[in-house]
Amino acid sequence: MMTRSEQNQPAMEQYLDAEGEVMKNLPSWTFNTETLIDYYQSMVVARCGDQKAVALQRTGKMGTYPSCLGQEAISTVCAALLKKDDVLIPYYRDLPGLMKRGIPLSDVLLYWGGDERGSASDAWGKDLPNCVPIATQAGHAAGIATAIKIRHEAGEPMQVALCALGDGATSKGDFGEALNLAGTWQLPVVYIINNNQWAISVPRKIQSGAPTLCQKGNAAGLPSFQVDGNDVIALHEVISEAIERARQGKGATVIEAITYRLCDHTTADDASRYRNSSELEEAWQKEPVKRLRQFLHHRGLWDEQKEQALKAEADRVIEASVKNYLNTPLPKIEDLFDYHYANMPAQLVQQKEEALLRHQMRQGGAAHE
Amino acid sequence: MMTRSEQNQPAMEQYLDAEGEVMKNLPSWTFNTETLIDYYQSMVVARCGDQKAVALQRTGKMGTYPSCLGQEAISTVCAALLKKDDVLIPYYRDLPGLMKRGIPLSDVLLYWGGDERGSASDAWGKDLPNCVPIATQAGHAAGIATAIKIRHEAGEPMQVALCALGDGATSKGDFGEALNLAGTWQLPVVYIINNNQWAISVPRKIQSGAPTLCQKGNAAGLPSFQVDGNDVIALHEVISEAIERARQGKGATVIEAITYRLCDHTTADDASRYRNSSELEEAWQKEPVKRLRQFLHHRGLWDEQKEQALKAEADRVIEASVKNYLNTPLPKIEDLFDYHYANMPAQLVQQKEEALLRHQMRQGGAAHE
Amino acid sequence: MSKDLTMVEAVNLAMDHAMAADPNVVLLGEDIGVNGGVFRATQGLRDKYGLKRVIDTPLAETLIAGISVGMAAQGLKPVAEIQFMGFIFPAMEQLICHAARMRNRTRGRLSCPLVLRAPFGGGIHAPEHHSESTEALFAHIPGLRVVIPSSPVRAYGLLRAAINEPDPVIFLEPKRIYRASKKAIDENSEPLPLDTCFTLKVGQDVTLVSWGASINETMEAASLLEGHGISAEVIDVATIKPLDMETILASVRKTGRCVIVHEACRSFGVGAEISAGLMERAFDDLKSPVERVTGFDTTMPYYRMEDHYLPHTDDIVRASIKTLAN
Amino acid sequence: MSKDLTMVEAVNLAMDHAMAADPNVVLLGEDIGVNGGVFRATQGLRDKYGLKRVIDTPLAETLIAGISVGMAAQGLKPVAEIQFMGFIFPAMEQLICHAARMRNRTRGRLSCPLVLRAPFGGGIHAPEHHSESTEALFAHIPGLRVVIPSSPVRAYGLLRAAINEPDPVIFLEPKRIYRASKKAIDENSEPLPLDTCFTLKVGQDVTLVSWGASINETMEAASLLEGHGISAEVIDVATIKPLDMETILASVRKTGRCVIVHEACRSFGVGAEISAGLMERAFDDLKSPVERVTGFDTTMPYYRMEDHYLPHTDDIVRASIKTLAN
Ligand SMILES: Cc1ncc(C[n+]2csc(CCOP(=O)(O)OP(=O)(O)O)c2C)c(N)n1
Ligand SMILES: Cc1ncc(C[n+]2csc(CCOP(=O)(O)OP(=O)(O)O)c2C)c(N)n1
Ligand SMILES: [Mg+2]
Ligand SMILES: [Mg+2]
Repeated sequence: MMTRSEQNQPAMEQYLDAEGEVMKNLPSWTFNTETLIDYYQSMVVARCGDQKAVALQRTGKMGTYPSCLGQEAISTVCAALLKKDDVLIPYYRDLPGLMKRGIPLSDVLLYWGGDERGSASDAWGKDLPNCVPIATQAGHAAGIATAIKIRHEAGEPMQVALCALGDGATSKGDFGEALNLAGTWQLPVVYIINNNQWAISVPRKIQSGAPTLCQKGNAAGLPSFQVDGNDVIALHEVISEAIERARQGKGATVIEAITYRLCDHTTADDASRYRNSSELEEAWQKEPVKRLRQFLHHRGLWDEQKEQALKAEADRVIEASVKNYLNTPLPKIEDLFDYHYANMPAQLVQQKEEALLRHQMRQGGAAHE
Repeated sequence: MMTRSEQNQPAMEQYLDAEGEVMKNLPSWTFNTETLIDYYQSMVVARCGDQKAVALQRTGKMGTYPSCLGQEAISTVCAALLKKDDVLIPYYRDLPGLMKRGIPLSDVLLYWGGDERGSASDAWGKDLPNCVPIATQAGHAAGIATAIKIRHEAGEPMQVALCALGDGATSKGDFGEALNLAGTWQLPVVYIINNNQWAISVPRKIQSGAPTLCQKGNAAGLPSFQVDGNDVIALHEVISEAIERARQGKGATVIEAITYRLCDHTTADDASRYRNSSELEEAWQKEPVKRLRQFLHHRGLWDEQKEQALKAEADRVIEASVKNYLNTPLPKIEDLFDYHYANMPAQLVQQKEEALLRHQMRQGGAAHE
Repeated sequence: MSKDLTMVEAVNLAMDHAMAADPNVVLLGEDIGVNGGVFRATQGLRDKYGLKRVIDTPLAETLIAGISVGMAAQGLKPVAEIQFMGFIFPAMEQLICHAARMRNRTRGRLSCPLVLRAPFGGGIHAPEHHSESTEALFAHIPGLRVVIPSSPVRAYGLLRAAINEPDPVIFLEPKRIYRASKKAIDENSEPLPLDTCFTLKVGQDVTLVSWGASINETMEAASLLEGHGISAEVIDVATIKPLDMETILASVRKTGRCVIVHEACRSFGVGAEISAGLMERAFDDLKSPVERVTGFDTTMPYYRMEDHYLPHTDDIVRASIKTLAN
Repeated sequence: MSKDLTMVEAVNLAMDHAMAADPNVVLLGEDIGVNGGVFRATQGLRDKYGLKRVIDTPLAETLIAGISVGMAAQGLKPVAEIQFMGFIFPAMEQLICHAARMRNRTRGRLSCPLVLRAPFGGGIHAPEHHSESTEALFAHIPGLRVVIPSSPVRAYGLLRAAINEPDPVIFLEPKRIYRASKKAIDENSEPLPLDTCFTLKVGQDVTLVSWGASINETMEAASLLEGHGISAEVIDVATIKPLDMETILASVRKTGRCVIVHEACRSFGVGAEISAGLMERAFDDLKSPVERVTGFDTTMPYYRMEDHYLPHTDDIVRASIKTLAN
């Protein structure tokens, strides 16, 4: 029947195969090798930082932590392509992007170490902090893009909002509502779905009956692309085009980046309960860091010596950050109260005193003096 | 770029043009004229009932009421094609469908007259009552379809859930979440979007940037159709196919029925504030009742005499229902309390006594004896 | 210069003045543009300030709250309308998890100066879900403010203050009294404080505490009590969160008696907190237990019976007299 | 035969027995299938009852609540898990507008026998949004029941009762004590009543009222008080809504003193309702004002500081001694 709304399957954009071999003509920017080397270095540093974070958790020095192992390419490329004044609306596996944005690793460790100050430093600019309630940040991104658009129409330069989320997040109504708005108002926003095939224990295929997740963008009349999320060249192409479109006032884009969660969901999870190891092994073959290293090797742009130097540098940077994190003194008890309102209500002033008193009593060890 | 997910525009299914002229070969069921005459009669009775409801509101005998003027075809055909044991999940403009399902008009009047008993009678079967919070019923429909599917897999006959909603409702996250589930679990449910071009004062084009609303189904991998919602033949074709698909265990369908809200949003609204009259006049040319009457006329199946007889019969039925409604005594004060819990909490028992006491005091006119 | 305005007109004027004063103030919501809002609260503002500052949104309350958070985090001051309070629930995740926390979570780096307006309460024979009073749900959330005016003058002054406020405010408008009376509002009125109750009538024998539309019945009860030689003090709480217990305490320490009146259902309502606060801090001054005159612990009934649900003047009078028996 | 079980094992056993007893009981939620739930509450049940009765849903809490309402309206008994209470807010519209109203709205023609389970509360050094206690928000909603167990035995008995209950129940599981201790649970245990508090310790001098994980500190406080020659009665409220004030009243009429303990922030919390209820019905018996020992009116801090937010045993002891000063 002709009335049926049909869906063409998009082909996944890809330039490098799993071995880092070139699959088709490369875009010209890749011949200026700096960008690719920078991507590689950033990804390696991020992976080291990520593994350190896992180690801190394992040794009782940090709380539950969601590793980004395997997703470094997506996060790195997104952050690299944004300008300083653009706004990143990250999700919890965006450690690589945050670092690329110039946010110290120690901030991220502090956050997962249970300290609000991890989202507080100036380095964050106007970027949003981590967002735990899944997909709620999709609405924030649309709102940020709305603010940008309103101000642009009043004469300010156009900025772009870029919002990351997972495959599971695409099932939550917030995401659909935000896409619908982005399409209706032609907002300068890019939504990037980190499709790592799993939402904790729920595999992609029981998360949605849609053959691709990017086609959720079609529901909102948005251009939507699928890209190999482990291929920095393909990512760069698709994401930069989307950012450019947004910056030119041509509206929003939905990108589905295909990747794989090479780790447990978080350090509190044990993926072997629900995922078989052969799938994991296969995914390791396609991972982004090795792929880019091999490409750079082939091109003669990278060697073992450079690798060693990079690792050493990464360790140095990370150790400094970890030290910073571990040496951060506890917040003050007052901090529990001082940041809720610009104008603190009388009640809260009283409760702050109560909290300090409680604490003193406990310090004194006396329960009822 | 090949990676872009492209959307083919569906063509709107249509058999009769605005004048009731046949546009293409009619399906064979239309040659058995009973169904079409029945549709016509039901639509006329529904329209009379609807106009009576508006009149009751205007004369202070009923509360705010949302007329279904112009949407009679969709609601009528949906209800007619469901079997008794199927489940209708209606929206607030489904008066024609409710009547078709055998629910007395007086029930519907009671509901809008501010009386819970309007959704209580056995005539409702397992159908859901009216749903005011927009799009929330989309989740119920998915849940009902889940229940049906679970029981079908345990050996019971397959039933179908059919859920109606408006164009505005497609923007709410609930709808997207429900479609996603319907696609993932292949649920026996049909979603029918009554696209009447307006959500109160918000026109279709600022409700969504998507060229069609049925393509929201594609986001969930669902077959999706657009149909002329003022053409009973096209509706019958598309809806019966969808119901059949669901009944055979082949999953869900999304249908966008194009129609027009010929009335104010509700009796509390004044559409002339935001909608120009030329659009309204144009829409009147396409309305479903006249269209079907002209078709039946052309075929020699209807004449002025039959029309008179039908109107008289409609008036009779409606008057009886209105009388019924107007003569329904007030609920008891106890009713405020008696239906919240199967096992009434002690507190509520106490409060019920308090309410009765309050009432007695007031009746006695004495505030503080 | 002053104008006589109804409450809904005062709400409109407050937004008008706020928009004139600050280009960052942006209105959004369903049907607030051409249609001017289903209660006409935004009437004329789109023509005056343009559709970039008076924005009709798609039908999605989660989204309305979510984009407001995003806009506010970028320094705009969104004033969002939820068409009826009965439709505010999809916004709760955004309000609780983000609006209320953005400042605290970032130690002040980002903040969330949004106002969410919603008409609320019963008594206008509205359809199902159009008459709820669930202010208690928001009052429990740290980081929010909850404000409820009870007159045109307070609607104007409190809404101006809410829009000025650097933190999120839930602004609930008792629609039953949207057009109940006109009051003179000065063109140069100042914002009213968001941290104090208003004493509407001074009295000696019993303190009547209420807010929103019920202030009407409460004031009526106070004059009836006057006829019985009982002098009632009437307090309009106005700002539900943070609660100004000091004003209430001072009054109850004087009168020794208190009746709390609200439309919302009784259990776990705002009245409970006020009563508990009096218990804790005015125990020795209380001559008689604090009474609550409220809606019942039932769903707001459909309109034929809503009158049996809502507290009436005579209920307040009776409860007041009861407190005086001790 | 009886087995020693932790609370989370007792929860598991209750669902197991309920599923065995009634084919209409169906579990649904995120990660409850193969993974057995992030806290393992549904472990083994998918293997035992199949994936048609233990259903992994997409990541969508509004949907989980919405389909549960639909399933329940068709006569199934959905038992849905919300992974953490911090993620329950998208479900509120469905809970408030539908689950709580289906029976009333249809005068009993349809009903909504669902159970929504969610682990809640702080104290396990969890990430942001994983430690909230917002039971008060649900307690205010007519038509719902809110139940909180504080031991393996009560977890089993109350969850069985919740699943049997013909109306919607919010069942909140204090995850801090999910594995705190093992208790013997009889294979043939009966459901426990959903309308009574449990008196865990009889005493004469002061009534301590709490629920959930805080019962631990409350019991500890009671034994410390014993050491000071003070005999405390301890009441586990267990069913927060509907609230069994009778048991609490009887105790406070005896002791004349009451301390309420809860983790949730103080203002507009469940403690307020209990205090207000005592005000109204035990005024003359109270020797001293009812005290509340609670979390502060702040967002639950990230884990480094959560200990400063949570009420401690010594706070309860101090508050109890304070009530005895009068
Ligand atoms: C609203 C909400 N529901 C549930 C959770 C618990 N939760 C945390 S991560 C997660 C899975 C997310 O999957 P996906 O979106 O694919 O992202 P991924 O973790 O795979 O990167 C869940 C269910 C949450 N954080 N928020
Ligand atoms: C969640 C929610 N938000 C807002 C409303 C108020 N409201 C009632 S009908 C309506 C417009 C609905 O438009 P549409 O879905 O197109 O249906 P139509 O009325 O046009 O048939 C709105 C905004 C509501 N009932 N529920
Ligand atoms: Mg994932
Ligand atoms: Mg419409």
